[in-house]
Amino acid sequence: MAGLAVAAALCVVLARNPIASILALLASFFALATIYLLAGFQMLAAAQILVYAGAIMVLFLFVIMLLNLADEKPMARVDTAMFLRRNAVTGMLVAGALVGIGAFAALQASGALPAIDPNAKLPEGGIDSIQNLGEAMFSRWLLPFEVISVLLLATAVAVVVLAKRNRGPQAGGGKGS
Amino acid sequence: MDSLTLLVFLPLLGALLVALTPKSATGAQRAITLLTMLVTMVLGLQVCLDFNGASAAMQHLVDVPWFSLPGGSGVDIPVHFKLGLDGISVLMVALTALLGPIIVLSTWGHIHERVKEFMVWLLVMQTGMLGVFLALDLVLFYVFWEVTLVPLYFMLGIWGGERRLYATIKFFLYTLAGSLVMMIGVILLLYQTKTADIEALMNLAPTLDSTRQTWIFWSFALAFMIKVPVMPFHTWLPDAHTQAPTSGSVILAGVLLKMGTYGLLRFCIGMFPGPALDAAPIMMVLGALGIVYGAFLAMAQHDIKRLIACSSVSHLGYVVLGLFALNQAGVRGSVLQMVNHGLSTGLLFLLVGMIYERRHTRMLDQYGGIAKVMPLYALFFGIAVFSSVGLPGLNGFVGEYMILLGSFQASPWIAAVSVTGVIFGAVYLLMATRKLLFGPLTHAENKGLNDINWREAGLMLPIVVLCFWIGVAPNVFLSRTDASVDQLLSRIDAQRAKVALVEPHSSVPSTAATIRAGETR
Amino acid sequence: MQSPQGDYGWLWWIPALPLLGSAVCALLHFLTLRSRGVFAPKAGGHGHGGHGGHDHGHGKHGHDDHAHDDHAHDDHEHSVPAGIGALAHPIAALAMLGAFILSILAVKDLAAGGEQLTSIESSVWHWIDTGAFNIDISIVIDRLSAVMVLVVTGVGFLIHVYAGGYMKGDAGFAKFFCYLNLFVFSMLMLILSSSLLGLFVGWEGVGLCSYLLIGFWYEKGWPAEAGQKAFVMNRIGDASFLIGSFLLVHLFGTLDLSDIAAAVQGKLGEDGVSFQLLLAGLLLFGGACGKSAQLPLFTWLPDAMAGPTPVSALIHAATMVTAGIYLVVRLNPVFAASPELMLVIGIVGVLTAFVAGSTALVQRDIKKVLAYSTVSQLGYMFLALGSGAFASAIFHLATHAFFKALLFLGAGSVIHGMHHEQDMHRMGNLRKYMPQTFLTFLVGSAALSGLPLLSGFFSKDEILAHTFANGGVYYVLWGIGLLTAMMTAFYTWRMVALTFFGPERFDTKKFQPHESPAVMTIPLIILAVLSVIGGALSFPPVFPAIFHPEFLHHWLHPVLQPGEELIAARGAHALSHTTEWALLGLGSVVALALAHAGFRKHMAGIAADEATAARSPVRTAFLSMAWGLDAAYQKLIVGPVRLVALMISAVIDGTFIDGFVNGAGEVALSFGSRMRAMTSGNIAAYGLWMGAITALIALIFVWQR
Amino acid sequence: MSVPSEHLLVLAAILFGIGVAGFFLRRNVIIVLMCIELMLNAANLSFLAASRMHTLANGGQPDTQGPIFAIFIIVVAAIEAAVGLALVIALYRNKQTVSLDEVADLKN
Amino acid sequence: MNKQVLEQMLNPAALAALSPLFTLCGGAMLLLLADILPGLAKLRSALFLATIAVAGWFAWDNLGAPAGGHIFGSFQHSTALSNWTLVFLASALIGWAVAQCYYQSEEANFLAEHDVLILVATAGMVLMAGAGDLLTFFVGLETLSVPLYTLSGFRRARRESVEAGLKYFVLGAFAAGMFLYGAALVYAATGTITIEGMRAAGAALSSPLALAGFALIAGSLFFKISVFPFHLWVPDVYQGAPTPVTAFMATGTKAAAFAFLLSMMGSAGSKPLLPESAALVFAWIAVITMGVGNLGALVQSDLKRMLAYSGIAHAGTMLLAIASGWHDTQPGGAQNAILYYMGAYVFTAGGAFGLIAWLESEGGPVTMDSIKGLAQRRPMIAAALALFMLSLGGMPPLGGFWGKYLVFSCAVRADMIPLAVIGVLMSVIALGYYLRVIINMYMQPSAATSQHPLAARKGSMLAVGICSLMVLVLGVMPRWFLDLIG
Repeated sequence: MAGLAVAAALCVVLARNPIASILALLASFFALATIYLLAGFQMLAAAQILVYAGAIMVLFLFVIMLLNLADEKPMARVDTAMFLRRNAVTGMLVAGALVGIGAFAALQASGALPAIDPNAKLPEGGIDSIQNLGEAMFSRWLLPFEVISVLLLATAVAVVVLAKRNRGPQAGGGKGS
Repeated sequence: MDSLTLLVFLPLLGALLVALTPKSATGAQRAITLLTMLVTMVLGLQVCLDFNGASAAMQHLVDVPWFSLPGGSGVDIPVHFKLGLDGISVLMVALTALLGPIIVLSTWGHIHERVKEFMVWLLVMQTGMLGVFLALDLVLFYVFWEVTLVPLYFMLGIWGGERRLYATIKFFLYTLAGSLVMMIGVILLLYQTKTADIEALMNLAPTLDSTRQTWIFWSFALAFMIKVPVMPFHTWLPDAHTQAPTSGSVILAGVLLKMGTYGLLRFCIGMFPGPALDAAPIMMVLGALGIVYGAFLAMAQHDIKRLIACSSVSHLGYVVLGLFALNQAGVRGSVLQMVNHGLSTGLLFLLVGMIYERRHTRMLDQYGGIAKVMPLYALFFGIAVFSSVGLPGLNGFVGEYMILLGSFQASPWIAAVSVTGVIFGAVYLLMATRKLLFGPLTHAENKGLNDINWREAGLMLPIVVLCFWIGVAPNVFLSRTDASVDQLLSRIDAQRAKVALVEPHSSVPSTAATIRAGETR
Repeated sequence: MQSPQGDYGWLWWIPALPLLGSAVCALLHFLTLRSRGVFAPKAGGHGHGGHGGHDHGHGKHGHDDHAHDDHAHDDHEHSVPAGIGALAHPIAALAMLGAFILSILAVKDLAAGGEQLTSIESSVWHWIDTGAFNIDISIVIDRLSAVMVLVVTGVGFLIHVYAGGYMKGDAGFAKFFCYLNLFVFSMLMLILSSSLLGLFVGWEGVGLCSYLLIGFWYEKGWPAEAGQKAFVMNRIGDASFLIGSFLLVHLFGTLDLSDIAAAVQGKLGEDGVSFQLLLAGLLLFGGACGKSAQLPLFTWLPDAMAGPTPVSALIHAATMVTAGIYLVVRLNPVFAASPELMLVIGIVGVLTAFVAGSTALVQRDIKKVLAYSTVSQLGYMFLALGSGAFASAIFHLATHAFFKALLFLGAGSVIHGMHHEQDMHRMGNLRKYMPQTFLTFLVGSAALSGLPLLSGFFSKDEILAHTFANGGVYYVLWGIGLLTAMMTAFYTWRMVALTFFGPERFDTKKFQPHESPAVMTIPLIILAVLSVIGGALSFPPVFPAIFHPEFLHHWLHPVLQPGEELIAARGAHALSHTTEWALLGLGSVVALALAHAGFRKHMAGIAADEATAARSPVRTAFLSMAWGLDAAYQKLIVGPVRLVALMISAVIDGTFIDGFVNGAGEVALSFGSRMRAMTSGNIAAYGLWMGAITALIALIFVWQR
Repeated sequence: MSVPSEHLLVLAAILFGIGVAGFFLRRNVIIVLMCIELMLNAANLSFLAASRMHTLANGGQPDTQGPIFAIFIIVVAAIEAAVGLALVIALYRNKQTVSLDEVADLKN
Repeated sequence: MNKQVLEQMLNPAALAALSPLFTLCGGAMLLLLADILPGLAKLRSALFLATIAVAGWFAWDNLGAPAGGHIFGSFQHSTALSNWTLVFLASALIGWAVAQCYYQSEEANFLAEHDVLILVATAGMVLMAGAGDLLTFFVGLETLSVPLYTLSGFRRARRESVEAGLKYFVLGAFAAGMFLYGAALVYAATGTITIEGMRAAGAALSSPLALAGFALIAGSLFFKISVFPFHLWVPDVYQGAPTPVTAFMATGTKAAAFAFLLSMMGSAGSKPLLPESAALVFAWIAVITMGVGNLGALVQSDLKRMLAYSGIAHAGTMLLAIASGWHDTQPGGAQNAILYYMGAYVFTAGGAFGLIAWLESEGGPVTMDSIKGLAQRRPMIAAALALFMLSLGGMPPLGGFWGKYLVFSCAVRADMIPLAVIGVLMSVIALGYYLRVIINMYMQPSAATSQHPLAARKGSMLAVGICSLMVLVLGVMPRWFLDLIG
């Protein structure tokens, strides 16, 4: 599964055709969802599928179609051009460095924590049982929850402001108008 | 409202008034400014006359808590609005107050456009300068110190000569660099002593760890040396002077530069006797160097204004020399010399301005034989020149003699070098005089020049009178400063004694010792 | 030393009177200018407000650009009515007369006091409180200043009177007397002040007035430069004077002259003091060299002849230039303390005398002859000082004041009569035209050349005798001195011959030389009398007592005592009467012989000069330009100083220091524009930077833990 | 099952790196946005892994901070996607391009 | 809703602490509502001002109230919070005022949305400043950012505006990603996402996992306060975004980010979360930032862009105070210094941008050339701009000076004197370009480039007036503000 996730992620980056990238991303999301599930997070796995795969990806797809960017680039072809650009190497290096640090740190992680007793079991119904999450969400994390609702509202406004077709005659230079 | 507060803020008040007048009402603006300056002058001179020279204590104290700054480890450093007058500042205040109206009168000759702004800046400047000399709180002092930058910046930049922009930026940034380094010094000092009160600092600062003291000393000294300006930091001055309008030059030469020497005396010497003693040789050498260097610079000039500017470098070299002779003769002489330089160089700039207003050139070779057509002008010019050449009977001599005497007691060899300044001073100033006043009237334009009018004569008269007065009866002025200066020096002597105790071998460098050292050489 | 009896506050009036006079004259001057409408607003451009005299041009002398004659166009330019300014002359003269009378009264009191009354002193003026000590000034008349004050006020008065005639019609008539009075004031401060610094006030004051008066006719430019030169060269001396005074302060803790003089004796014991005294004396002597035109600083005096002739007479012959001698005599113990210093003074003196004398031999300008002769005579005085004969120096000072003033005024009268011709080669046979001037001039020359029984004879021979008496090296000095005496006689009578005898060498049709008015001749006559009898001040010791031999010496004794004791301590040396007589004889013979030679040689006219010039052009040139000292200074000092000044202002200041300042700004700018490249506008690049540095920070954190 | 949580963290690190790399390398705005989503997912994964780790560490007592944060992240991801795409549309209307290379009029 | 929640919600301290936040959110929704309902559109300004006023009043009321009230620790009422809130409100007010009659054509139709977004963003700032845990902070961050992305691209008909929005968004999202990943690592290491929790974590804090996490978090914060090299977006975005937004963004965002950075540093004595080694790193970043900012500004000709660079430099200066936090002997010294600095900066920069917005109505961007001789054309505007320039340059007796003084005294107290000296010398360079503005306004002949006469702008006039006044008051009467924060 991990392998699949990584491979898919790589495809996202490498694919030449945006559509291909989207599909690859979709794949890696599914893979991740599976990993969540196996790791004992049913609720999150579900959310992952619903929100990401269901909503976000569709949104992307929609936009690409709208702007008909999906021109006839062959689906399965690696975009090599990007490696020839300036900064490409540095980019790889930096990314690598981040990965390295992250990984190195990760492998050291358990050192900082109390030793895991082997016979400790994950709770039934996962760590993120609706029960637990609900309680947490509506007590301890109430405030962020409230505020993010406001944020969602604002986002709606924002998107309207940005993407709405211009009213009025003196529309500034938009193709769509 | 107590006299000093009034004294400081009266000009600001006037500035507001002027600002309220309509742009076109130049007459009203001038009148208001002149009136304000006159009242300020009366007030200022009044305060200085009431000053009791016998006591070294601060007088006419004003002390209002202002606010407080975090001083580390939870302690708050109270910052006060504290003003006071003592023997070190009294002459400076008098000078500043006196020059005010004179400068205003002089502007009628050369400030014709944007009068309003100029008058406002003039008045703000006055507040700033008086504040610097009267402030008894380090933070307050620093605020006034920097406030004085802005008005002059505008005066130079708006009403200056052809290269005014370069000159004004240079002046501003150069001096600012110095004062910002000083700010770090101020912060450090405040943080170390937990007080901003200058009187308290006089006693606390010397108790700090000596290397700390040295650092703070130099951070202050740098700012003041740039302002004075002492030799290697002087290059902004000729540009500023040359480009500034007459009144700007007068302020600059008359008062602004004195802020530097005043600071050296009040802070560097007054607060840090130890480092001051260590630095004395360096500073004296710089002073002597400045004297000779400035003189040579002046000799090479063809632009009369620039020449006088360079002569300022030379003359202020004397002041620094005397201050760091760290003995009575030297310091007293310097205090007096500050005034003298303000008067005679100020007078010179006024005179140059007047001829410039008539001929619109500063080049010496454009003149010659002016004395023929402007005899009165020639008279004033002669007096100014000889007072800055240091002719006995005029003010310049008294200061120079005391300074040289003092520096001789401190170090005969440096004094010997500095004395050459007496010669070079005569060389370049007489050269300028000759090229300007004497010789045949070659240039036709000069034949039509009008002699100075009543206004011009009137505004120079007080200065001339003072030149003679100081020259003949300097004690009238010295006596007001003595007590404070002696107090300062007693602290220095105490430090000397301490040093002598610490390492008995390096005994106090008495004059006798140095002279004997001289013999062996 | 406060006087034991009565308060002499009124002594202040002696200098005060001339000061007042000068103030009044100044006022008159400006009133005159006002009446001429100088202050009337001029219609810009070329308007000529009133100073009309200026433009009717340079008359017949327009053509000749003979440098020395440059200052010879005066009354042609300035023949303008003095108007109210005419009052200046009587006022100034009266001020002088008052001063003269007052000083006579003072001296009478002093003399009445006898030996015990060393000095009478006025109330004290507390001038400068330096903290360490106070500089107080009072007017003191002791026996030395008595002599000086009489000479200054007396001769000064005569010259004032004379000047009224000479300067008639000059545009700056009132101004002239203003300066002249101011000068007398300073001179009186110089000689009457009780403190070294007070003396310095006068010292600088006379310098100033000399500067102003030399440059009196500044429109010509050249006089102004001469004045500047004089002032600057004096300043060189003053600088060393100042250091000397500091040393004295350091040694004695006071600047009071009498206190110092009294203290020297006691101080000598301490270690290092003798050296410091030598140093102080040397430095003060440096000052004296400047003021009294001694080697190496004498070159300003000949140029000073640019000033009006009365000025040359008063300042550059009779009074100011003798200030140096006065200073040395005043502080005689300081100098007497070290024999080396005395020797130095003597050598400088005699060399100056010789150089100047030899230069005078070949001058054509009558005033130049007198100028160099003055320098030479001053050299004599220093020779006297150097050989410890302080009294003789003062003696020669006095007599020289008489006859040199006389000669200058006579020359002035000649120049006046010749319509400002100064070149002796353009004169001749003037005795026919101006008899009084001729006679008085003759007397003066006789005195100068030391013909027997005239004042110059006694003073000069006294000096030579004392030099001779010192023995050792001083024999050489004496030899040179004698040589100089010969030259003096020679050039003096050459001058007389060329001026008053031989054929007229000027166009008698163009103008007739005329005798000067009485206002000018009367002072001449008085001075002539003085030059004849001046010798009476101090006859040689060999004279019978009836003549009060060495009267001046006895009179000055209280002042000179400390110095003379010091010298005597090193072994006294008196001359036997026979040697005295021998020297007197020698002196008179030599003088007579060379006077005759010089006269004979030039009776005929300028042929002799031309012959000499032809025979040895190099030597003549060399001498006529005063051994080329001036040129040397130009090349070796003035030039380099100019160069250094230019170098400093252009290279060090302009390029180096200021370059650094401006460089800072430019560096900042260039960095700024480099920085622009970083904000390329490219999002990925921005992100890259962010990622990279974040990674770096992370690395540092993990590394440093 | 006994996949040690550290490995999940490493996986997350790798995903994050890929995302970052993509961000640096790609020029197509939309794909760049996707890469950002990838980064967010990496964050998600590590949150969950950590939560699991801690749950195990304190004996099965569930640690909900991780999942909660993850949920919030998902929401925010949606929000950003929306806004981002809106901007992309606006951009496309102006310049008819979605290539970041051409979004560099403002510079220096 | 269980009992615990209720008492948490309804305890007065918590209500007090939250009241400004809620007011802002509420105000935003009302505004939205009013825009939709017919006839209420006129109330827009009134509603906005009312919201700000009420929020401000609440904040003012909380001033000096002891730290305490909180919701499950996710939102703390620290002593400084109310000050910060006031700063945010001021910046919002200025931004809003400047925006009035700034937009022409169709943009003007979205003014209601514009105001809503400003309010929401302000709410986000408040949340960031008060956040007690990473999650809440993150939500606040997004609540701030999303509206700002939008506002930057608000003039969607203009390329530069959209480009600004996109740039800001893409990089902002990237930064957010970094933050989240960092947060995750910290959480993984310490097992908590609350700041108290982390403080308690002890040894875990120095585990590489936590350190890497903190580095990432710091990076994302640096992006918001725009210090080197996270500053690169700033000039582009500030220049491209509508000037009122720039005014808001330049002041508010920085303030919010600094507020949280400070609470991570730990106010009043408690030791910072970030490792010791951060002190030096931050200090150097600070100094480099000052250099980059000032040198960059020195060569700009567009005033907005110049101010953007100068803003970077100021951020660097403030970061110096943070960096000195490890060794500062004055408890909360950095907090006070930065608060004062920010307070002054909000009014100075806000005012300056306000003036630029005003001048833009002459047509075309405001450049060094276009302001030549302004003192003759518009003396008052020139005077105000000169005032702001001098205050930005830190000339006494103006607000900027005391900020500078306080910050550098932090550095001095922390024995970072060499850095302090470099810093002050940098501000000499800074005056180089501030003075250039004054020179061009006062000392250059007028360049009559103005196509249109300067439009009367009540909003800008109001904003500028308030700002000039505050700059002076802060300068002459530092006590008032120092007492508020002390």
